[in-house]
Amino acid sequence: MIESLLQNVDTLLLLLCAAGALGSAALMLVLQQPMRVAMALITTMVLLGAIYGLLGVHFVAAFQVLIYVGAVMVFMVYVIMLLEVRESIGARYSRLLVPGGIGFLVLLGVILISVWRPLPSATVEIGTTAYGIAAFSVSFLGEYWLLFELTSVLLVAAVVAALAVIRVGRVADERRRRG
Amino acid sequence: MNANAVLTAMLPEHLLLLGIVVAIGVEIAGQGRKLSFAVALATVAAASIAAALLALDGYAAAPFAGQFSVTPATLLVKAMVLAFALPVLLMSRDDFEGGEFAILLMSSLYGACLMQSADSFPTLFLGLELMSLPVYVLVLLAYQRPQSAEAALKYLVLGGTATAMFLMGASLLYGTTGSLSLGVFARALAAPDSLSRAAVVLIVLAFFLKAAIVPFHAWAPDAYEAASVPVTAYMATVVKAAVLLAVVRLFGGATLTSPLLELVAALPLLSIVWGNLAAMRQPSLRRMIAYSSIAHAGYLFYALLGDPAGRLQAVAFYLLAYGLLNLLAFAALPAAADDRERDRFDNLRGLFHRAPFAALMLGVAMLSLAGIPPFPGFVAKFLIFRNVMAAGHTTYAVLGLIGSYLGIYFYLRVIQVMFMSPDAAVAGSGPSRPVAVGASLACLAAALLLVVFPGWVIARM
Amino acid sequence: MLTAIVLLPLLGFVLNGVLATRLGGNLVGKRFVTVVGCGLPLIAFALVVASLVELRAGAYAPLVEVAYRWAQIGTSPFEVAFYFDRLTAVMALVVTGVGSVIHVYSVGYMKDDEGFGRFFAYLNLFLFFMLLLVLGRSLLVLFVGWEGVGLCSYLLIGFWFGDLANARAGKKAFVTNRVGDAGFLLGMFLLHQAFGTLDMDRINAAFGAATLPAVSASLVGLLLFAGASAKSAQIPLHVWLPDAMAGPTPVSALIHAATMVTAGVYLVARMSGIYLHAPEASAVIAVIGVATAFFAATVAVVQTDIKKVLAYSTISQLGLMFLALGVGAYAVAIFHVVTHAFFKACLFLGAGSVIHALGGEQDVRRMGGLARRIPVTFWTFTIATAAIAGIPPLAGFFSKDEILWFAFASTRGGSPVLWAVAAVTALLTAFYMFRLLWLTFLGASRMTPEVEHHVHESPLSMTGVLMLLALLSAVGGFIAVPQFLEAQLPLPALHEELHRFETPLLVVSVAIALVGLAAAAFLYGSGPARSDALRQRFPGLHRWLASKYFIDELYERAVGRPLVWVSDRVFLRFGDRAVLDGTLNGAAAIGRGSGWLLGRVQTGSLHVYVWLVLVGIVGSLLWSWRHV
Amino acid sequence: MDRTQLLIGVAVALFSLGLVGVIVRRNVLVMLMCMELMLNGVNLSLVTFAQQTGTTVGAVLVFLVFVVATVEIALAIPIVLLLVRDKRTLDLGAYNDLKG
Amino acid sequence: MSDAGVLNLVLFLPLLGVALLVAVPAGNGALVRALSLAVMVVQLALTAWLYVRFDSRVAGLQFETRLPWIAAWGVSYQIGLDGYNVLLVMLTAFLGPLVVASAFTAITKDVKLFYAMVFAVQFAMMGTFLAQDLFLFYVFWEAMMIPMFFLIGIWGGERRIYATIKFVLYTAFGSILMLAAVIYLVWSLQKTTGIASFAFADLVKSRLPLDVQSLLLAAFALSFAIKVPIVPLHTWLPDAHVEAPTAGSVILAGVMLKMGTYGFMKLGFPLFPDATHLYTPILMTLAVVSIVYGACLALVQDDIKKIIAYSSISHLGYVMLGLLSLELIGIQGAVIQMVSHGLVAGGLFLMVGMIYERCHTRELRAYGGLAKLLPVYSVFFMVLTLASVGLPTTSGFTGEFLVLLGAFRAAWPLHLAGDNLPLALTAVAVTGVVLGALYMLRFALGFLYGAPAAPHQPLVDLGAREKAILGVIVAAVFALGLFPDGPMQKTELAAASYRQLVSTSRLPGSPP
Repeated sequence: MIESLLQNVDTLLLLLCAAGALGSAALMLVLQQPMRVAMALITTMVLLGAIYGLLGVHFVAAFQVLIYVGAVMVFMVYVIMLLEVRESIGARYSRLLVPGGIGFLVLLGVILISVWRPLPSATVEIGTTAYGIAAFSVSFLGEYWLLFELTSVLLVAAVVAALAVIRVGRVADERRRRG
Repeated sequence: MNANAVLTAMLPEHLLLLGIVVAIGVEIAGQGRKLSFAVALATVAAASIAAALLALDGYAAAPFAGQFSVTPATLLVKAMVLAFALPVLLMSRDDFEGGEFAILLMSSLYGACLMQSADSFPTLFLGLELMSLPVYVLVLLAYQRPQSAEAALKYLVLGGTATAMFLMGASLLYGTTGSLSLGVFARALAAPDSLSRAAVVLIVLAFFLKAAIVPFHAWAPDAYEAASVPVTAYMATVVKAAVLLAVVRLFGGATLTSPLLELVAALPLLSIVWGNLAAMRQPSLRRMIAYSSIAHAGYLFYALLGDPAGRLQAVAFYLLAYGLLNLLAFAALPAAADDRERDRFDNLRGLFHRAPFAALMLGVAMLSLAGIPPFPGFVAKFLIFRNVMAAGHTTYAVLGLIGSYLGIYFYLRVIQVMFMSPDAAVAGSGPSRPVAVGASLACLAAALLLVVFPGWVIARM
Repeated sequence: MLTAIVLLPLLGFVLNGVLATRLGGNLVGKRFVTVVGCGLPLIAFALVVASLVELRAGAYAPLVEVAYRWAQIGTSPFEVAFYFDRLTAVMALVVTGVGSVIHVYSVGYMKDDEGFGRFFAYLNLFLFFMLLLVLGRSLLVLFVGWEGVGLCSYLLIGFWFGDLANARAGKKAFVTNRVGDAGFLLGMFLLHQAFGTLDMDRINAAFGAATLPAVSASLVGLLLFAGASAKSAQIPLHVWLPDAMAGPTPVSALIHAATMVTAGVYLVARMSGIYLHAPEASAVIAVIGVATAFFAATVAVVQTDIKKVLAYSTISQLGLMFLALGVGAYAVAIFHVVTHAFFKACLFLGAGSVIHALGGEQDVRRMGGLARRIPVTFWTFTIATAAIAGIPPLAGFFSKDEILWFAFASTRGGSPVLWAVAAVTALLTAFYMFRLLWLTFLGASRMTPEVEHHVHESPLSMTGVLMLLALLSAVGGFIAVPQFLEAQLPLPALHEELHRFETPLLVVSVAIALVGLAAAAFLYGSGPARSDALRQRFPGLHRWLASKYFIDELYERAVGRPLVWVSDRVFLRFGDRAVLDGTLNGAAAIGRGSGWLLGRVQTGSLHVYVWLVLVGIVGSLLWSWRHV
Repeated sequence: MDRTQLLIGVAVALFSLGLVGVIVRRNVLVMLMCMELMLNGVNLSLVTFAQQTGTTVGAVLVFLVFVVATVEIALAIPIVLLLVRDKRTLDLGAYNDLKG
Repeated sequence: MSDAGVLNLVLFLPLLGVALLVAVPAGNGALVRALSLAVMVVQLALTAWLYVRFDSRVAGLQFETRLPWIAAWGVSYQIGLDGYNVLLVMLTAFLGPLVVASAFTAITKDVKLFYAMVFAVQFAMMGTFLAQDLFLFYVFWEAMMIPMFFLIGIWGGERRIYATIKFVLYTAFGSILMLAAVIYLVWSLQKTTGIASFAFADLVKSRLPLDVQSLLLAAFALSFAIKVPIVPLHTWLPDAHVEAPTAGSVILAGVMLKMGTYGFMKLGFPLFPDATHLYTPILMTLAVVSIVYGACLALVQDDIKKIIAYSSISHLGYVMLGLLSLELIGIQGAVIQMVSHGLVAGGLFLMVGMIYERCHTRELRAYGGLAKLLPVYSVFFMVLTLASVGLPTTSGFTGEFLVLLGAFRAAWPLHLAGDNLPLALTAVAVTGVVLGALYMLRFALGFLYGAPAAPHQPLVDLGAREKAILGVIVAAVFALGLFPDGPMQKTELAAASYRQLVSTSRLPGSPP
């Protein structure tokens, strides 16, 4: 195994990114401050993006960084900062820490055992893109444009939903003010 | 793919989309909720009728090869699911200010319809999410109490978990076959390797969670209780129907074999028993119905044990009976000043003397849900267990029936409360709801049809 | 015509029962009741006589009359048919004859009773069932009558329903009879199983046939006898009869002396075809009969209630009849039935007259010296007493003597032992009857002044009847019943070598009667002193007899209380409540409890919910490895 | 072990970590982030398999997952705000009014 | 209208009655009562007409109607009269008006709902008897439970909720397993013979191995035995009877308990003859146990309704005994005993109801000397008591006598062949005659005799309505006791066919 790594530095990078992603993911469970957890998550996401890049699906990597880190996590961080002031540092873990931990180990073991043995042997070629952004876009807008359309419907619904929640909050506030 | 097919095949979906757009327009124009309510009603009715007509016309097409296809059966199913939404709308009329309800309902229905004709995992996935996401919000819409938010969060988190499980399973399938078409799943059912099995199991469990099968049921009671009555009705009927029908579509023509067989038999059986037992002590109708719906999900999944040819018929008929009577119950539920107090059994005591009609409707609903003849629930249950037994799973059938026996008590308890208990010092009763009453009458008529001509209905499914 | 005989009393019942009771609002008065109640039985009597004439005209070929078909199941018909032959004739005459006169007597006896109409309705109903019993061709019809008379007995014993004791007595009578009926039913079933019919003539014929049927005659015989012994108050089912005296005296006379209680005798005689082939059963009957006779007589010796004495004497006499049946002398038994009907009816009615005169007093210790006050009653009573005691040439003498003789010499199980016991019984009979006579009518008066004040002789309707019956008791012995029945119920053959004993035994039995008379005279002729002294001498024996051998107490302890205890403690409290309902409620509790438990799982914490999901996933995945 | 196994292993691990994170962490926001982590795991496996099988549909699904994940957060955050406004805390343990 | 049409009318008339009731204004109690009575009387008249038209020489169905209902499974709406059900249908129709009339003064709360429920239960019971299709039968069989649940639960006594829930859950448990058996039976019929049908006529074509037959019969028997009820499945009965309103008790004792025995006769035994032979010793023993056990319990009850309730258990034990004897006489006796018990127990419950209306207590101790206080009442009561005791000339005797005779006739040959159990059981059953007298006369003793005592005095004796009700019943009791031939002719062929069906083996491979 070692020499195979030495043969291919990309593999080493892949390993490092994977390890890093895992590590920071694990950190998410132990860190106290939500902000730090967010940072760990962002790290994981970035490293995953790197992996995608190494695998050659650069556009996915790009979207990973843009949407997740750029949009979602920024939003999240913003909320955290918004609420952090109110948030008293409460207990870190729920009562189910031990059962959860055990469950985690068993689950991981079980899935890995189920997955690894029969995994198709053909190994992923790094860097050799199966298809470029162009091919992808063509197929996405060609073969799969239905999905594209549906996504838009989904987003519309999501927007309305989000607005609805906001409105509900406002109504609730008014009601509270009225007592 | 020709535009004509796209237009016709997706007609119900298109109509819904149109409705959504119009409703949004109305909303932006600030034309009050009455209008959006009318729009939604018209849209859903139109969509349902369109689907039904197409189905009767025997229309079948696959406008998006491998993604989306319709057959008369799927159209009929869509018609049914959409029809369920009509009473929900009718009874919602007095509960919501603002038009979001209509929009969210329609988009959720869009997803529900989409699931029924999905041919690939991405489509199915989108349908699932499109159906679920609005419901998370619907739960806390008409926000009466902080608990609604709590329930919504619980529902959302568990729903998200289900999504993740579903995707993980799909991706594993994808890895073994390199394809994401639904057919893969049916083929993988019999696969000997643990990878495919893991994939299949994860997907099935995701649907278990959506349909609230023990031990993935925990969200249901809280969500049902905290949601306002129409939304509870929606979750109990439309959502459940959509999920189950999608599952039937997913399983396709495959017969279950061990080990999946036991999985699909044992967990539903467990939820039959669990739901029926836990329902006994519930203080309010909604929470009780939640547990009863857990049990009913069990019966519905039982249908998968039967011969593939009969599955859709059994599930569809069962959903018809179950949905109609659930809607009947919720529509008949008398109004109260406070949504929370509306369905507490303490307030339903002696209801027969205050509101005989409502009491009788609820009584009929309860008896039918209990599966006592001559009410439609019985024929439906009979159909399912008949298939199970015909497939040779006698033991499971008997156990399931015994489990269903446990359910009789708590339904009767409702009747006992309404008819045989001393009248309650009733809180301020709300305005009379003619529209809702109309809805319940419609459901009653439909149920009556099922009682008198079950054969006719079954023959058409 | 036979049908008419049966239906006439029924008509009377309906008329009186509807019109003369509260049911119909007392539409008619006592006169109507009297006419209907007494008239119809008399007409029935006339019809019986007419039937007898017809029978005779037909050279005694039995008359059969089918009323209607009760049921037809498969190949076995159940018909309501009436059958009239010599035996029937005798019984029917007694029933309608004695029955009618007792009706007449009742008119006077009951005239002040508010339930006058009801009483006559019941009496007519009784006659109806009794005639059904006697005239019925098949055991089924007989059984209907059998149960029916039991019912009437029940109703009439409890006639004065204000007093719970009467009702208890009635219930006791009914239930005791039911015990016998159970055996009776089994016997009927066995016969029907064997012959496919219940017609008694057919069954007798079948047993008479050359090839014996494949059913044990003794078994059938014993089962039927179980019924008979209950109806005729034989050990061990005799307990009801003494209590039955709670009813009005005419009832005691008619039902519990003259007619109903002899139904058992009639049944055995009627089914003699079976008993001829059932020596074991016959032996049992003989022994039980004689034992009952002796036992009852001993008890009667110490009774102080005038009706109780008569009741036990009835039991004793019935015992003698069964003795006769047991030794195959069926005709003789019937003969004794007839004579007994005469003098025992007379005695009871006389006793009734006494009670009537004393305004309800029944205890002989508070009587005495009535002879001069109510002479008619006294003389008739005396005649009847002499008759039952067996003083020649009165009726009782002939029948009883024949019974003794056949008990001694019959080839069908007669034996000196039986004779000896029977003889002692006869002695006791004579003794206690004369004792009764003395205590009641002779000696000094022991009545309370106010009772004494209005002692009066009964009206003619009663005394007339008494005189008629006294006459019959006197001359009834000359009615040659055995000879009349000979053709149908031949007397058993006798042991040749015993013929020489006939005359001596005759003398002995006369002597016995006189000894009894003498003993009674000696003990009671001059005040109570001697009898009291005797009682002091044997207190234990007296208690033993006075309390009827404690048999009632025995039954109560051995049957009554255990039954109730088991039903209440074992079946109801333990079985029903503890075990069965306990299980149910337990199951229900488990259901509710588990419901509560499952509710507890729903903690409301999202962590738990997701953890459940995790567990579900792990479990399912593990399961999915099954035969990979 | 080849790279597929490695990457799938990582994907599964992320999925599991996310799931268990939802169970063990009290802070609502952390919990939401853990849900994101699950989806990231899914994405990784999808991409890996897409590469391995040389098909695009996997990648397409990845995009849909992006969208849905975003939407989920976009809906979850306002709900959480509602809760916080009412409960004055982010501690999930406090949100258990509905039970039984 | 054709006779078949009339039969359908008879069946659906009660539903029509419900519709009419809905139309009547709730306040108008008098109109409601009159209407209900009228409907019931019409039903009785039509039924009587059919009873007369019923040809006792024809074996099998008469006035049959058969329409496809759920064609896909071979379920059809098939009703008709045959020897099995003709008497019971007559009985049901006969009791209908009496039940309605008996409630005129007793029921003052929710009158409309009450009569609607009475109609509903009447409809369901009629349907159960008339149904010739297993699915239809099951539907009616279960549906019967619901109105009963209301009748007891709304108009019952203090512990009515407990009683009615117990009743429903008890009976429902039986029917659930029966449902499983039904499904399995029909499916296996389809599998083996290719016939997809629920019609009784087709079901007897089934060929099942012994073990399957045993299981299915067990399921059916459980359901039927609970309804009968056979000890030890009887504990729901006393509670239900005690708490139910008079009308409920009458319906329950008069008709519903016969459902169980009817089910055994029409379905349970004929469908699974081999299993029946296997079970006969057990079932017969239980039947006799019921006779004795019920009698013993009736002996120690202080609640007059419970006395009658337990006596019902005892009397229906005879029915089972007769059915199991497989002897024509016994079977006929069983049928008559069913009807007789319907009349007698129904009548007794009516009388208890009447006294309860006057005194508002069911404690036997509270009463005494009613013969003086209520002479007319006492006469009727005595007649019914004696009928219950099985005194000749009453219907009770006809039933008991024939049953016992049949049982004995069947048992004796077995005894000769060395199997003594049936004979022993028959003997024990005969002792039931004694116990019967014991408890009923104890009842009468405490009730009618002794010093006059009643919680509410002065008491008014029976009115015209009550006299009419009881008079009709008493007349029927005597008619059935004195002239049972006519009715039995109508059932004779059915009894024969039942016997024939149960005595022919139907294992796989046995000739059709």
